[in-house]
Amino acid sequence: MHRIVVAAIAATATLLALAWGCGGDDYFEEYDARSSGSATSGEAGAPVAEMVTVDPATAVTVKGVVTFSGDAPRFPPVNMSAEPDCVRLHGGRVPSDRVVVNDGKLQHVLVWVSGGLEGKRFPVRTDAVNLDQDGCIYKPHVVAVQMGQAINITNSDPTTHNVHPLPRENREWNKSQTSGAPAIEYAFPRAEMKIAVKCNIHPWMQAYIHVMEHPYFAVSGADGAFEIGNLPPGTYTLQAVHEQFGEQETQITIGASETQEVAFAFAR
Amino acid sequence: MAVSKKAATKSTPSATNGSNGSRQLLGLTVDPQEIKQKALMDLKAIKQPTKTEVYKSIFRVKHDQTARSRTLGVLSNVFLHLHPARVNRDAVRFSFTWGMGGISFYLFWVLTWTGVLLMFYYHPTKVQAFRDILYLEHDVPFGKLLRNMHRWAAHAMVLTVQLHMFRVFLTGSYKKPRQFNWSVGVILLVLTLLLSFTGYLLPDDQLGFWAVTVGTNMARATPMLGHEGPFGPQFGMTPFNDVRFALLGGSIVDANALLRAYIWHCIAIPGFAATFMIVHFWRVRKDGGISGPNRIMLESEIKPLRR
Amino acid sequence: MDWHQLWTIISLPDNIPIVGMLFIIPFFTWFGLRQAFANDRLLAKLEADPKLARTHHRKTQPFQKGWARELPVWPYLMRMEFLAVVIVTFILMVWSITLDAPLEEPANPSLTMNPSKAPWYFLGLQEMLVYFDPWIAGVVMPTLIIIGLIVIPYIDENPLGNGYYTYKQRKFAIWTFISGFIILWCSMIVIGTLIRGPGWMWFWPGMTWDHNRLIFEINRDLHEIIGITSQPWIGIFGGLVVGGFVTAAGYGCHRLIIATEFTRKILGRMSLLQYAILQVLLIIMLALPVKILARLLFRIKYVWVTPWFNV
Amino acid sequence: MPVERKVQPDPITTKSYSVHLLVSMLLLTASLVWAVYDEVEVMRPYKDYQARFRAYYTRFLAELQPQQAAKQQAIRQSPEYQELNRELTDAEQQVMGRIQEIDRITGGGVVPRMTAARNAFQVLRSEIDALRYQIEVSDDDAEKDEIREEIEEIRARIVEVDLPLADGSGDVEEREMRFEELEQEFLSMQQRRVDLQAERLELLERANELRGERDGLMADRLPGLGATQIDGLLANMANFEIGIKQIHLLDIDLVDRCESCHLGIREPVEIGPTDLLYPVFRSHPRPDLLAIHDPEAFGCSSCHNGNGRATRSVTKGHGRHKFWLWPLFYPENVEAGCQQCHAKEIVTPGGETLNHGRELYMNKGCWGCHRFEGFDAESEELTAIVQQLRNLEANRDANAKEMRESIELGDTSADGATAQRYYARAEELRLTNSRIDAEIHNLGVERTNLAEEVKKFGPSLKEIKVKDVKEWIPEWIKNPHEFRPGSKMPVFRLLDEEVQQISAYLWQNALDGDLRSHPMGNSTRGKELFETRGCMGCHSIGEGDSRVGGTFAANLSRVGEKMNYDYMVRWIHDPSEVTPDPDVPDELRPRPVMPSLRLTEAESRDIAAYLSQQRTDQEYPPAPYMDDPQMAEAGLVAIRHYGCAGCHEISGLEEEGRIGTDLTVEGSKPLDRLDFALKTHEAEMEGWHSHKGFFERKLENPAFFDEGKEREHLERLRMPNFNLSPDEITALTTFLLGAVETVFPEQYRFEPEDERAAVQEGWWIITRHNCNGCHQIRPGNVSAFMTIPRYTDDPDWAEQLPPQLYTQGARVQPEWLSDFLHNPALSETATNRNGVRRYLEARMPTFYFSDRQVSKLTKFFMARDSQPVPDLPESMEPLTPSERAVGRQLFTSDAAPCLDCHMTGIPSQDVDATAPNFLIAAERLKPNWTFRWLLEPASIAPGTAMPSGLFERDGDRWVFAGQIPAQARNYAGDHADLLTRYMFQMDAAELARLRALQ
Repeated sequence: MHRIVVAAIAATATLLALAWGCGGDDYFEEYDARSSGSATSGEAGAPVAEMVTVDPATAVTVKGVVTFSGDAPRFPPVNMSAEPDCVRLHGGRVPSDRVVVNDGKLQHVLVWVSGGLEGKRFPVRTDAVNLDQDGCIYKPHVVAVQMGQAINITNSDPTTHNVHPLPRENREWNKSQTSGAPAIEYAFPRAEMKIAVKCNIHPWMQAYIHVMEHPYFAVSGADGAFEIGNLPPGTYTLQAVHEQFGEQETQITIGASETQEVAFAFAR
Repeated sequence: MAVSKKAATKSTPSATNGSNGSRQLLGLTVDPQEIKQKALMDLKAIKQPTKTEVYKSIFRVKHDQTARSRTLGVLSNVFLHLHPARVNRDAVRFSFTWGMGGISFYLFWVLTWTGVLLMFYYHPTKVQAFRDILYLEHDVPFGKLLRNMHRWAAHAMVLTVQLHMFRVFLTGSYKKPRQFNWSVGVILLVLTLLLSFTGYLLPDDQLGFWAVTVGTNMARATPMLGHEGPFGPQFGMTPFNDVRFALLGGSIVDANALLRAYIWHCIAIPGFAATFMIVHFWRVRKDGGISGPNRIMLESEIKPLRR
Repeated sequence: MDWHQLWTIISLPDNIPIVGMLFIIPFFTWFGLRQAFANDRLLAKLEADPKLARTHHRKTQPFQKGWARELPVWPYLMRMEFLAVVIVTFILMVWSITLDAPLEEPANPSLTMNPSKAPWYFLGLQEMLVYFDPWIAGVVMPTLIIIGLIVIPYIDENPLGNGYYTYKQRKFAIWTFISGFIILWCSMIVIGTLIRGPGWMWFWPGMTWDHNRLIFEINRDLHEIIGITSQPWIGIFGGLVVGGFVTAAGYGCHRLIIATEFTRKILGRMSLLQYAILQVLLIIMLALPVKILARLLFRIKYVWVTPWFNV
Repeated sequence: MPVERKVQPDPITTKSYSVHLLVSMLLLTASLVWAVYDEVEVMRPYKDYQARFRAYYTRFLAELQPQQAAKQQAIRQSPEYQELNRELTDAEQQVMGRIQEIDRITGGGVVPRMTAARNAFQVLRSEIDALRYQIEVSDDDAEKDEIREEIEEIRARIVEVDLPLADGSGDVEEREMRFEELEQEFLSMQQRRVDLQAERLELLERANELRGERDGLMADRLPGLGATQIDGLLANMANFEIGIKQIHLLDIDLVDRCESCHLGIREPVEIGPTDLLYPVFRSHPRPDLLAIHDPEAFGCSSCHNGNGRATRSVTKGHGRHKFWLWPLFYPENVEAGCQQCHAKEIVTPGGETLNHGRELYMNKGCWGCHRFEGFDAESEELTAIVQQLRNLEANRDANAKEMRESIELGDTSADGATAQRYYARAEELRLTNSRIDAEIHNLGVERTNLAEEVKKFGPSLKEIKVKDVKEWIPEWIKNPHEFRPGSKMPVFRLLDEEVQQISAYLWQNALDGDLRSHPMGNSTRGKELFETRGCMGCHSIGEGDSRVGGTFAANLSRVGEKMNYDYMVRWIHDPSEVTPDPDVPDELRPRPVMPSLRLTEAESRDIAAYLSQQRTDQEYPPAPYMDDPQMAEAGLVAIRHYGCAGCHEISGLEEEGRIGTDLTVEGSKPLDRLDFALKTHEAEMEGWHSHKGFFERKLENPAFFDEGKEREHLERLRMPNFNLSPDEITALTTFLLGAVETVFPEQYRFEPEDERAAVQEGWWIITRHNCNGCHQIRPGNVSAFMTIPRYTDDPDWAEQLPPQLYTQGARVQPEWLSDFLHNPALSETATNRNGVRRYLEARMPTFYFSDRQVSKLTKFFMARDSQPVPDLPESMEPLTPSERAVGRQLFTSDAAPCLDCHMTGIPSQDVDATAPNFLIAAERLKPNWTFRWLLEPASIAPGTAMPSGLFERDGDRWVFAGQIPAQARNYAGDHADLLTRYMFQMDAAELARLRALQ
């Protein structure tokens, strides 16, 4: 009789083993095992950027001049004949603003920190940047803003313009602005380089807006000078971008409270 | 008859008593003493439940240790209706019987019950059959268990019946006087296989469908009765009138085959099997219990054959 | 070796009985024969000692004087039955909880399963289909099996071994039954389950069931091998061969039947009809392995070809 | 044995089985407990899911609630909200006194009085009603009269009633009233109550309006749910009951319990994949799709597959096991499910992967070898129509015969009545035949149309003798992707000798023809034209990363190596001009897919010159075998074998059928029918023994399932290699997985019969002709033009992009559109121009559309914008002279200098124009669209040069936003409407006046 009980138990054990072989699946256990395995193997999601406050005591400044050597390409003067109102505003021919070189100094070059600030967020600049339509020309020709920072677009002309930015990543819009109408205030929510702005009524009008992730950028002035301040000390990549001449990069390392001079030289 | 007459005469005085009491009640005179006495009697009865008429009617009377009452005990015991009062000692020994006959019967009983329960949830139609099995698997409380038990008990029964037969053969139990019961046993084996086979088709899945197709395709080749069998064509057999057509109710395994399998499986074959089982068990009793009683016999003791 | 394939076959819930059979049948064969041999020893003792034989209780082993020859059903039988029921129920419960009855795709007459197999207990017959035409394997054989089983008590004229295990007294019967039950019935089932794969081809355990497997196998009729090409000579030749087999097998069986003095004595008790039935059944049973071997070893398809049937 | 042994106790009678019994009973009990546990827990894993969901979701909501509350608070603080709130309070304050009074009168007076009157009245009425019934059933007139009297008595009976006063004072008056009076009292009180309620509503109207406005402001500004709504969700979670959550669709008996575990799917809050720790709880990632396919109506598994009924385990529920025929789609293929119902479309909005797959099927030419319902439907329709025509003609002949016989029978019949019957029959048949004639005519037109539409996928190879460089042909056939990476011509597994044989056959069976010889053009100008005229909407130049242009047609980087210059000129100039084929009549000549850009011959020469320069200096070995007739003979066998004629016109193989399997329901083909060959076992072991696994591997390497096979060359798998990218493979796999025999009844399928059918059909033409190459037709579409650097980098060129067609149907009139599609130049003479936007360098080409296709396309655009076809023009009020003056002023005002951008017809001015001429507005545009366009162009065509904000709202009209010109200041009408009307009534003279005013 023992044998039978033993046989029954053995049979049970066999069946249990079979059952285990055919096994059920526990979703939660499996998922935990899988995700804990993958978590160590690599950070898949981008980490949330940390908000940085810059200590003014150690903040550094980068400044310099953008120079240009060689023959600047000559663009034909702007032809405003289609709009007599515009012609009237100028006393003769209007030079193109695509390349502006004054005594070997290059204007309208964006200089920005392209490397070294990854994973950091900075407070949005509160000052508004102006972009004026004056004399049927955008002034200034190149504007740089931080994302979320407002741009004030004004019309100082006696004629109607329409403001039509052509971004690739931001939302595109097109608004007409009559003479003397209130300023259009707009903040681009996404970082994007080289957003062209057009006036469809006056096809010669063109400006570029650079929208940056952080506040460390500058556009060279008529004297080619630029200055980026309030930067935490560290090692950075600095990039200079010009509409016609492309990009240049340089590495800098700045210690606390220093001011460093950087020069960019474009040539043709 | 005699007993009931006696009971009737006994009850007469109490009945008159009762009618007396009720007359008093109609007169709205209540005798608290009598009611109390009656209540006490009821209480006493409750304290000894085995003495109540209700108990006695269900469990029969407890008998005194006399020969007569013992006979009554045997006659009234449900288990002893299935078994004799005493059996050969080998019939109790597991190593001798292997218990396979009894287990087969028990499995048949399990199959009947699970089968009946399954019938509540199953429709033998092409549209519903498969769906009903899914329904059993996923919806019916204990449905999966029910179906599994039915299937595994069926498989087990095929095995135990064969083993039972093996044992009967090894102990030579088919010999005189049990020849006929062996034949009944063989028929029961066939019925067991047919029961299992007809059940195979019922889930209407690929497994059952092709098993039944393969199985019934053999019927095509029945000599003289199948359209592919020897002399079948000569007897005018075609796929539409031969024995396979009769089995499937069509020339392919389809809705009719399903219905036929169902009816064979649930009604006809179990009925036959039960009938033959009754014969089988009855013969076991009549043939002197299971084969154990026979003494071992020496070659030298063979008696000459008398014809 | 692809043991995964073997595991796939074995672990198929529907194949559990076959796997069980692989263990249970040998166990019970051993279990029964062990008792038979024990009884045989007792028989030998009694035969050697006629005096003891006269006084002996004649109960099978183990039995001792003084023990009751009969026992009350209650409680001794009932408790055993109860225990059996409880254990069977338990096994059945565990089996049913852990293993699911198979349910495959809905039946689709246009999509043939490969291999499409009958229920496991019919796989022996399905395996026979390889060697015989369906009318033999599917109809004649099963009928003969049933008839053969039914007539066993009526042709077994051996009065010994009635109701107790013994080998010595029933060698012939036991050998015949075991070869029929275990070799022809059970092993065919095992082959049909474990060995036969797609296309009903022979796959050894450990071989992958490859649906694309091709094997070169040309089975020829016996008359083709001999070189007879036209009816009725083919039919006549086949008839002669079959007749020859029947004669030879009948002769062989007869030699077995009269092998010992005891068997001759039993033969003496048999009527002519009993002997004839016994011979027919034995010859047909013998025909099975002969045909199987002829097919497997000599690639013979049919022995006897006639316009109406082939054997 | 002499030694007497001691009798041992009987083992059966003495042995106790208590332990055995105990153990086995315990085991049995344990198994019963196990069975219950199995049933209650193991079989119902969703309980665990639900318990977790309740916990996680409650926590999630509890965290979300204060955030949303804070946002709501911030909005409440906003001045607009405050202002509205204050107004609301004021409005409520104002009426509060009267409201309270009404409530008091109603509750304290009118209603109690009404109830009291009604109760008394009802008692009498029931009595009367019962008596009336007795009258109705009585047979005795005398008795009836008696009862009537009784009723009158009741009516006259005076009842004492306690009636509360109606002024709400609570006082009660005692009255004696009769039946009619009671009824009167009851009705009057009822009316009084209604009146009071109406007054109450009226009083509160303003407040309710304000409340709506205030709540609307909140809803408008608040992203996500409000705090109260979240509280509601939290309450739901608190009362959450664990149990099966199921959707049951009765008509198809679909039971989906997916939501028993995927509990967050339909939550109104967006739940990200890990918001509740486990992705299983996320909300549906495409709520937009869910919104139009309500799960209560469609279930889950109808789109996603899987076993919706199963709740036992993930494997069972997702149906990812061998025996479930509809396993859950993997995420990358999820759009396959769309085809259950959207099987007739080539573009299903929202199913981008699926659409990509269909587009690939179309534009990689899969249908050349594999039939798929819907693709190349034209040739099937054509066959059907030809058959139909044959049947009709047979009918007509039979009718004619019967007619003659009837007349004959009539002529010879004995009596007039019979004759008349025969004649009538003859007459009926004559009429039937005339109807059949009409039908035959219509089918004939249809057949002509279809014959024009049917075209094979690849170029005709009858032309190669005049078109291609002879020696180049075998190199190309051998490996097209080596010469032109990514070419649509796939790489066949050819033996070298087969390549030679095929080349020989093609060469020797090509047409001979004369080409006009052309002088070499100016390649610099050609380059400019090539890049701007529109060639690059379909064609590309440059390989690898420097590749520019569309992928629809061939990459032309090395076209100079293969094609004859003269042929190129002819082809560019007029693609429909082909070498005459003596075997094919003109009307059956296949029309090219390549449209005509209506270039002048000089321009064509320039472009051809440029393209001829697109070459490397590869040398091709001479191929003398191409002239060997024996080779050609062998080539025919190979061409047949590889099914070249499935995609190309080849002489002698015009009637060749497709060699591949029909893939229309490939996704529901039983898995066993997909030939995994020697990979079967590997697939099973590695878990890709599925349709998905098969399709992906087959597409990646069509010879994959041949691997390891020992086969004759011609017995091997024939499918060539397309070198598809992983994305393309996923897209095609998705498409094929979803290519199933649908299990859904008709009402589920998207097979509309209204204008949406026109949209479905239109997309087929659009995809086939690559309209997307130049136009954006759906938002988010990126046309090939938009990827060309010139157009992306230079804002001036950005304005040169071909127009968007988002609202084309609303914009233009169908008749005009149909004309335009037939001839985009809109002129029979000045064909070398655009009809509308003449300032665009890119040109709308002339496609070889059949009339049927033009009509389908027109209907497509109209249907997409729910425009009626035919279009009944709106009546337009004529302008009064003063209105005309105002219009003129507005038109030319400094603030809206329309003519600065719009064409005026003066060539010098039109050079700078960026918008169409007003003169065609009236026949082209629809006024209501124009009106909307003026107000907000950006919402109709994002990125348009037309500025927004020209008008501002003033009361219920729009007025000009800039300096309003003097005359317009007194104009009281709507300025935008005026301008529209002005524009639609403009003629050349008016335009000239405007120009003068400018």
